[in-house]
Amino acid sequence: MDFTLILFYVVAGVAAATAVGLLFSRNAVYAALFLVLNFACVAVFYLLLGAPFIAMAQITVYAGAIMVLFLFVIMLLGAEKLPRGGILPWQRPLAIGAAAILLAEAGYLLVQRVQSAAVLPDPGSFENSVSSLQQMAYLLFTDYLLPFEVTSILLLVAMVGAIVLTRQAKGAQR
Amino acid sequence: MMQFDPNDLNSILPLVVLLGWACVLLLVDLFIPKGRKGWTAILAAFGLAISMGLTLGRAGQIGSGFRGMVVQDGFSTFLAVLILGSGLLGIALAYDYMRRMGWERGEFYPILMFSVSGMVLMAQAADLIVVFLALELLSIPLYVLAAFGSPRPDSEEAGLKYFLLGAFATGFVVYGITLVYGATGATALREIVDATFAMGTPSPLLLIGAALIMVGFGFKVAAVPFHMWTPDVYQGAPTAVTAFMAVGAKAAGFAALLRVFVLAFPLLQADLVPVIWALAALTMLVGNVIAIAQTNIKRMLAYSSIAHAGYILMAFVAFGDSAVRADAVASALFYLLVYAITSFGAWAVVIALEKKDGRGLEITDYAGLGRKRPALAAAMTVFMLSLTGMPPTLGLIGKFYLFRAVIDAGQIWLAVIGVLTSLISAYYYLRVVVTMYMREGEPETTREPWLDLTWSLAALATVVLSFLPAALFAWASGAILRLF
Amino acid sequence: MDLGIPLTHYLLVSAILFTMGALGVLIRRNALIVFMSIELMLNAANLAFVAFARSFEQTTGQPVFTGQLFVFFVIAVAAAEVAVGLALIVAIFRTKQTIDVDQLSSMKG
Amino acid sequence: MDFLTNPLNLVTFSPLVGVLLLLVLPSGRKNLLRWTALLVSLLTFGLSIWMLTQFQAAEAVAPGELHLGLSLPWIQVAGWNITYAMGVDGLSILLVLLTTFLTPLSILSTWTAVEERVKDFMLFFLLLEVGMLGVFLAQDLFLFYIFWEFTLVPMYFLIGIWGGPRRIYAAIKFFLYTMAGSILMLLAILYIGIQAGTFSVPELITALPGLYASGVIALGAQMLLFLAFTAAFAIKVPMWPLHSWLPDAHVEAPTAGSVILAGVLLKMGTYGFIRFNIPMFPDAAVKAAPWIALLAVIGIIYGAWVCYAQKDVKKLVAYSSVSHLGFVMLGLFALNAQGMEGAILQMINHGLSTGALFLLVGMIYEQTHTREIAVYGGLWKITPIFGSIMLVVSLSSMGLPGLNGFVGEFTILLGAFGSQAIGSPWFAGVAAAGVIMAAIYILYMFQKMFLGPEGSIVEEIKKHGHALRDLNWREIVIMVPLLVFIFWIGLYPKPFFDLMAPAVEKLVEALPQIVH
Amino acid sequence: MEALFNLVPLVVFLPVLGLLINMLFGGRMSEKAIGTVASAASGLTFVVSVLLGVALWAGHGHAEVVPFAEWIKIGTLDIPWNFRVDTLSVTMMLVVSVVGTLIHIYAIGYMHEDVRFKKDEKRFQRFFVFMNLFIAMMMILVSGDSYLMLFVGWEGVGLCSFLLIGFWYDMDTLGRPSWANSNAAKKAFIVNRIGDFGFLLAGLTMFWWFGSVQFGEVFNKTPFIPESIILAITLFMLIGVAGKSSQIPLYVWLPDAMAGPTPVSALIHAATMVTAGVYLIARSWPLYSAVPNAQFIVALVGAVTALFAATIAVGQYDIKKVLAYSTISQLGFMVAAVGMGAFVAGMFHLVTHAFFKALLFLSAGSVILGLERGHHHLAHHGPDSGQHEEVFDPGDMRNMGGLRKRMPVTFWLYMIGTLALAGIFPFAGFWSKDEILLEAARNYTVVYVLLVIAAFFTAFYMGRQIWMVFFGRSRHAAAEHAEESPKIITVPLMVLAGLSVLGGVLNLPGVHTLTHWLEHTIALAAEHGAEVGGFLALSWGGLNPVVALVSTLLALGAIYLSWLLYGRKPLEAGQKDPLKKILGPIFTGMENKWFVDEGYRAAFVDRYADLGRFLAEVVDGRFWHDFVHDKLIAGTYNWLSKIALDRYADQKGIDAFFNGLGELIKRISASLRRLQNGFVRSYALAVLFGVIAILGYLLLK
Repeated sequence: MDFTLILFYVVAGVAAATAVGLLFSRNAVYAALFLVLNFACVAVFYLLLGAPFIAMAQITVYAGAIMVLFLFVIMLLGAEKLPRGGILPWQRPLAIGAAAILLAEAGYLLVQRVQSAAVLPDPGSFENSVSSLQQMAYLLFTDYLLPFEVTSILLLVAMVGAIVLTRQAKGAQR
Repeated sequence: MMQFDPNDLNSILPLVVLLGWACVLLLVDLFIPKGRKGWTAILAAFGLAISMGLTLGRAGQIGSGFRGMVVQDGFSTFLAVLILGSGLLGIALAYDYMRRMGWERGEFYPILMFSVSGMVLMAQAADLIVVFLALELLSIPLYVLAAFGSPRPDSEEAGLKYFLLGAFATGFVVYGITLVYGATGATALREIVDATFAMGTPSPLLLIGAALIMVGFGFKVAAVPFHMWTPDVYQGAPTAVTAFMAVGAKAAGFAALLRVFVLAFPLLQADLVPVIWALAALTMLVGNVIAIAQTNIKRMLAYSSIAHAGYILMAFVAFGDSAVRADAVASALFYLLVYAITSFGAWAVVIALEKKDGRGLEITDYAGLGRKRPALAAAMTVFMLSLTGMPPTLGLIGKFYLFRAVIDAGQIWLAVIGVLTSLISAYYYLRVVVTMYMREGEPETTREPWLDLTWSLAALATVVLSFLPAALFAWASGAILRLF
Repeated sequence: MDLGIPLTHYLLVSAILFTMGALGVLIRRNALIVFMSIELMLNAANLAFVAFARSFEQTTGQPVFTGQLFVFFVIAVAAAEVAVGLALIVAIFRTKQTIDVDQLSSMKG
Repeated sequence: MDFLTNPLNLVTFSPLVGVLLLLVLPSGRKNLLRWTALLVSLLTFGLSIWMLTQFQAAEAVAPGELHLGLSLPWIQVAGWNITYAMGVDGLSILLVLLTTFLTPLSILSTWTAVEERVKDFMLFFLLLEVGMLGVFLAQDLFLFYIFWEFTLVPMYFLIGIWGGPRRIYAAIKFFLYTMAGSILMLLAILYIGIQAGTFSVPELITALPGLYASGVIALGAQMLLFLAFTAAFAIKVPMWPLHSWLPDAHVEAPTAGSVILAGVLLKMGTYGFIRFNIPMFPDAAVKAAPWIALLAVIGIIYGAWVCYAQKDVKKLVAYSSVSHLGFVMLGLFALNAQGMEGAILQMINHGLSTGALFLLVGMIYEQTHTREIAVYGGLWKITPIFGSIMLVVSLSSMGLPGLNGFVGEFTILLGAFGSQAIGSPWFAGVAAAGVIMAAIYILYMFQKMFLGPEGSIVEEIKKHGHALRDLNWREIVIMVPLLVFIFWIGLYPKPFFDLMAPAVEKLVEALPQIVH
Repeated sequence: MEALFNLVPLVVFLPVLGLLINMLFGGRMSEKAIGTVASAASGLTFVVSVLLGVALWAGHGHAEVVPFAEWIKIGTLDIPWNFRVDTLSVTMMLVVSVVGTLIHIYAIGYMHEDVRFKKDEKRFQRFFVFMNLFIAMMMILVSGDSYLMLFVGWEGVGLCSFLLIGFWYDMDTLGRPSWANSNAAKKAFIVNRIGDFGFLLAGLTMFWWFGSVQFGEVFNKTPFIPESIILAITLFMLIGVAGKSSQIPLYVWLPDAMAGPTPVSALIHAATMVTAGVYLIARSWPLYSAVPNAQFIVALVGAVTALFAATIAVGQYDIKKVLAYSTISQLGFMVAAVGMGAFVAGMFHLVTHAFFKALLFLSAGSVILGLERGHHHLAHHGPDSGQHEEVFDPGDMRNMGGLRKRMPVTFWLYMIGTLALAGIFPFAGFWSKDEILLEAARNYTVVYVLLVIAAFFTAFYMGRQIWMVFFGRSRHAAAEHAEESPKIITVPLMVLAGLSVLGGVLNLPGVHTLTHWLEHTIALAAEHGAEVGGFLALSWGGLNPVVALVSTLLALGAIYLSWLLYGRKPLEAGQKDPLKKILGPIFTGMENKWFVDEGYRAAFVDRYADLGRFLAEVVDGRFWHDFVHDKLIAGTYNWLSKIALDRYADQKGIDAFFNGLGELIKRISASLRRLQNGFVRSYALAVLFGVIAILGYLLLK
């Protein structure tokens, strides 16, 4: 058994477990932490897939920035826990059933219909961190200039939007 | 190496102007004192108008930019004009309305402009990544705008519902793009279509990916069963936003659907037709049937909006049939245009009757309007008739064009469902008319210059253009999708 | 090299994560957790994308950056979404003192 | 310029002059509004007479053709080939004249009956006239459909605003029923347009046989198209069993609305059959003839029978329309000259007689505010002029020889009796029993209202300090033209037959020969 | 002489002119003037008819068709309005105009009093308008050259009959406010329409087989048409005849028609209109001659009617009702005659009957007026008796008696009429009835037997009437004070009486003026003089002594019998009819018209109304309107919308809706409701369902 394969299975297991944890943790803080772990696992996958740049971005932006923001809000609102018992008792079983079907469909698609024999190469191949990073940056400003600029606008809009929304709420309290 | 290609900028010039104007307006707004935010609106309108002028001025041009990520063709021009126009009308509706309701904020207008630019970008996008970003660029401002009525709970609830479900749907789009990429190794439509032709029979991954993309845009255009957010959001959002959303977001959603599916997935036609068929049929049925039960005019119009999405979806059924798809696309665009004019008019009337705290929105509040404001009631009647598809309104012409495309595509039974559901729709549209003219009441209405202008122009256009639709037909049929 | 990880494995993991994310949206009432679940879905998609990109690197024999770039954009978009989303949640909490999505059902029908 | 000076356009759109005038007139000056509407509708009538003279001149040159027509390109882009085509021939000229004739009379009948929102009423009325005239004159399916659907709108308002207690129900029902039929027709129109590449009716009539012969449109498709058109027209007529909307609409509509509804709007359905169904789908028409005849005969008998049990006089008249229109349908689908000419004449007759009946019922209703037959009685003695006119109109309605109804009914029965298309004299035989049944219900109505001892309403009115009055001059002025035509057609129908004969004969000749 | 033919349209237009004058200006004219105009119109018609007759005579009976106007012309259908002047039509014109004119004159006097008794003097004018209209219509009927023109008149006289029966539409025959008269009018019209329906079918069949409805063309083509078709046509026509000429089974309207003023009964319901059926058959002689089966049926219908109606007449008390049933009976004679092919005999009887029955009716009218006057007199001068305050029926023979002395002129006139009707030599009725009986004896024994019995009854009931009305003692105060009628009434009666006496001259045996006259039109007329074996061989020139003797003896016997019962011991006030004791239930049947009206009511009239109500309320109302429309169509709308609504949110609505649908559905719906209540998560679930459905389809497809 190859080391990477073992690593993959372990990480995959952790990723699935943390996802389940996210689903069922009573406390929002725990949920957030599960998600952080999950993101970390995905970051490991990225590394395994020879994408170190994105792995780093995953850790810093997602796990670092975004999840901290989440936690911050949880704390700010003091909304870690919600009372038990929903108004929608049938929602959960139906949702789980639907999810199971979705998963089954995905499995069927991947296993039965796609039947890809492709085996991905080791992380090491094609990898040259420095030049790859350079190349990517180059691409961002040439081929992907438009998406890049749009993303920047997007972030600006989000920022303005967030300000508008929260400032308004403050105004209301006054 | 890094070189600036003027052609790139040229291809999205109106968009660039729009975005730049919006950014500047954000700053300018800071210096416009509270209570005089009307200036921001006017400036924003100027921006949109300039952008529209540029679009129209370059109407004949076709080309692509940013290595094929965006294109400029008749299709994008048509939609850009439509979208910019709805942005303008959205501002016209918001102008007094937002102040009257106590929600006037300078940021409203730049944010609206950002959303418009997202929509325009969508109309031009020729790469799935751009499609995705455009989707977000148009959606995120809309989430904010929907919640702009904060702290009114309805508006916030609308914003959050829209946001959560929108993000949820985005997840499917992203996964869809992923699968398409997995199947073809490309995100550019041109490459995707090449790859699919090379493949011969479409791979299941491609099929599923396309289906997931369809789900995402189905959400945006409010197709059943992805429609459930629509009534709540339309109801909760400030009415001016609703009006803009109903037209703009729908237009953008259909822009993406049509461009992506017609250009990239023509080979999936055979597989997807039953799916779209079912979506269209369900959308028409559910939208129209539930609308009957509505008592709130905004919800009623929301369901009507769902139903109209269903009609347009009918044209979409023929997306892969090269013999008829040009006509189908043209009819869909024309119908969108008709819907835009009519629906803006109707929403304007709603605004004219809306009071603070969500009063004045029940259909019963329209009782006696025929006596109190004959012109307003007449305009509303025109809109209702147009939505039903009765002469002498554009609605009928739109249905004519649309149904011809559907029949031409051989989907006669779908057309039958279409006409039957439009019969159902007559029932609830008529109820508004009944209430206005045949029941007694003392409705309170507002007279505001831009608002009055909007509904009166819309009514006029709905009637007059129905007699002279040739130019519009020509324009729509010239809105050809191009692949570069 | 020969003993690398099959593409299907990644796709399966991705599918599982995506499903879990979707399920989270459906069964959690806490708006924040619902939101997190959506992030999970995006992540799953990203994972699949990168895996696909990797498989193309293998078939073409040269680096393919589309995967990483796409994920980059998705992360940026996610960040933007989070900014707006959290602002919304905060705003709502201030009005309604709850982030239970089930409490947000004043409009229906 | 053609467009503006064309007689058909002038006739069709002249009511719009009134619409514009009404829009600018103050809504308080009720009499001014009424006079304006009346004079404009008279203008339209005058124009239509002028049109008739021109038509006759043209007919002398080319009998049986479409005349005074114009065909302007309208929407000729994006694969559309829509023309603005108008034209009049023997099939439609009488209906046009009927429309322009009944409209002023109806307007005159509202003089005191409509006091609320006079301006709106007149507006809708004139708009309705435009729509109806357009329906009869349009020679392009697209244009026709627009006019066809358009007529719904003003009528809907007329019923819904100025109608009786259940007016909203009736208005919506009217709208939805009619729309239900016409949307299927819309699909059929589009299908034909796609297959034939044109919407122009004359072009279609020449082009379609080729398409049928070459199999582009198979017989089954032709049947379906026929059925789709039939759906629209049969509801409008209304043919049994699609008549459910009619009594409601009639009972609730204001008098003038009922007059136009019965007099003209129903004719749009029968006209549709003769203008579109029969010439465009001749094979299907021949195949369907026995079935339509069956429904028509059921309608005749059923309508007459149901009439007899009515307690509301307006409802009775409404159901009598079901019966009368059954005759028209029977005549049309006899598919021979006698049947069809009789049917066209009967359309006119029904417009005159039933229109007159509704007017008369409205005149008494205006005084008594009840339509219940049981409270009347002995009116002839109190209001002799009213009673006598009612008698003549009733007799016309039941087809007494010498009055207009007989000429139509007899020729229809004659045509249907020997019709090859219907294939059996039994239909006409049974339909002839409708003659007995018409006598039964008409006499029932006439007796219970006008004969016998004084009804309770007479006392009732007296209690309120009024007395029943006979017709006043205005009302007599309304009735006299109708009576003139009732006698004229009954005694000397030749001019009317002469107007339609060439066109009908041309139509009949074009039908496939029936081989049994 | 030829030019005279062109006068023929005047027979229609003179009365029309008269009615127009009276209608438009009558309001400002005196009663005398109105009556004069109307009578003059009718009288001039008579003059025109005479001129036409002269022209025909001069032209040796050569028929002439005078084109007048085009009427209906479509394709092969061409129905002009042409007048036909031949011996048959002119005979009818003469009868109609002469009787009509006399009755017009009579009516001036009669209506003058009638409108005063009924207290509505304005109606005088209306009466004469209608009467002139009737003459015009009758003239259209007899002068038309096609079956359709005949039909126009046929329906037109039906209308006039309706108008005139319902002349006093707001009361009953006794002047009380009631629906009775208008019911009678309606009944007459509707029953006639049933007949018209038959006529119409005959016309339709005829057109499609003969290609025309013009008499000339139809008769020319008759030999070439299948017999079955002609049989159908003739039998359809028989329905029409039964309606108009009041034969079984459609005779029921005629007795009720007596609700009209007496001149109307005389003119329309005795002398002219009701004979239109006889005229129709005579006119259609080539058709009937071609199908002996039809002839037999017609003859049988006539004979049975003759007897049946005669039996009923025996049991009536109303003076006019007796005459009405007598009329039905006599029409039966005529129909039987024309049915047997004895067209001339039928026409002969038609003419004589017109004279004597008009005479009888008008005399009866005179009697009634006399009683009215008597009653009126009582009301003003008779403080002694309270009798006049109760409802008084001046037509009831039980109120009469002994009028011979109070009204001698009327009595003698009535006697002449009675003798003519009873067929006593040498009155007109004797000759014409004898001719019919002779033909019957020659052709169908069963018809002969029926007719002879009917003739016996005829004499009997007439005798009964004479004894009850004119002899004995007055049974009512009004009868005691009855007064004789003025000259304007009696003079026309005298003329009619003269005609009733001398009418037989028209076709005396051996001379056969009428036969030769009609021969020009009815080619078969002469053939029926042919000899047959047996006792009939004794016939001389159309008179068979045996037949004549038998019928005369029977008539005399019947009159004697009636004397035994009614004359020897006159009826007292309040006394039951002596026949009642003798015949018992049979007489009850006669009295009650054999319960035919009741039977019809139970079998047809009520059922028609029931079915109408059923169709209207259940089929159209509850089924089409309420169920199909309101429940199925509108209800589905609402149901769909409610379901849709409830699924998402409306929890109250769903309960209300499902309450009726049982526990199971309720429970399912409750769970569905909890599942799908419009929360954002449910929306997302819907999205997911959509996704898995689409994916499932695409994957498994």
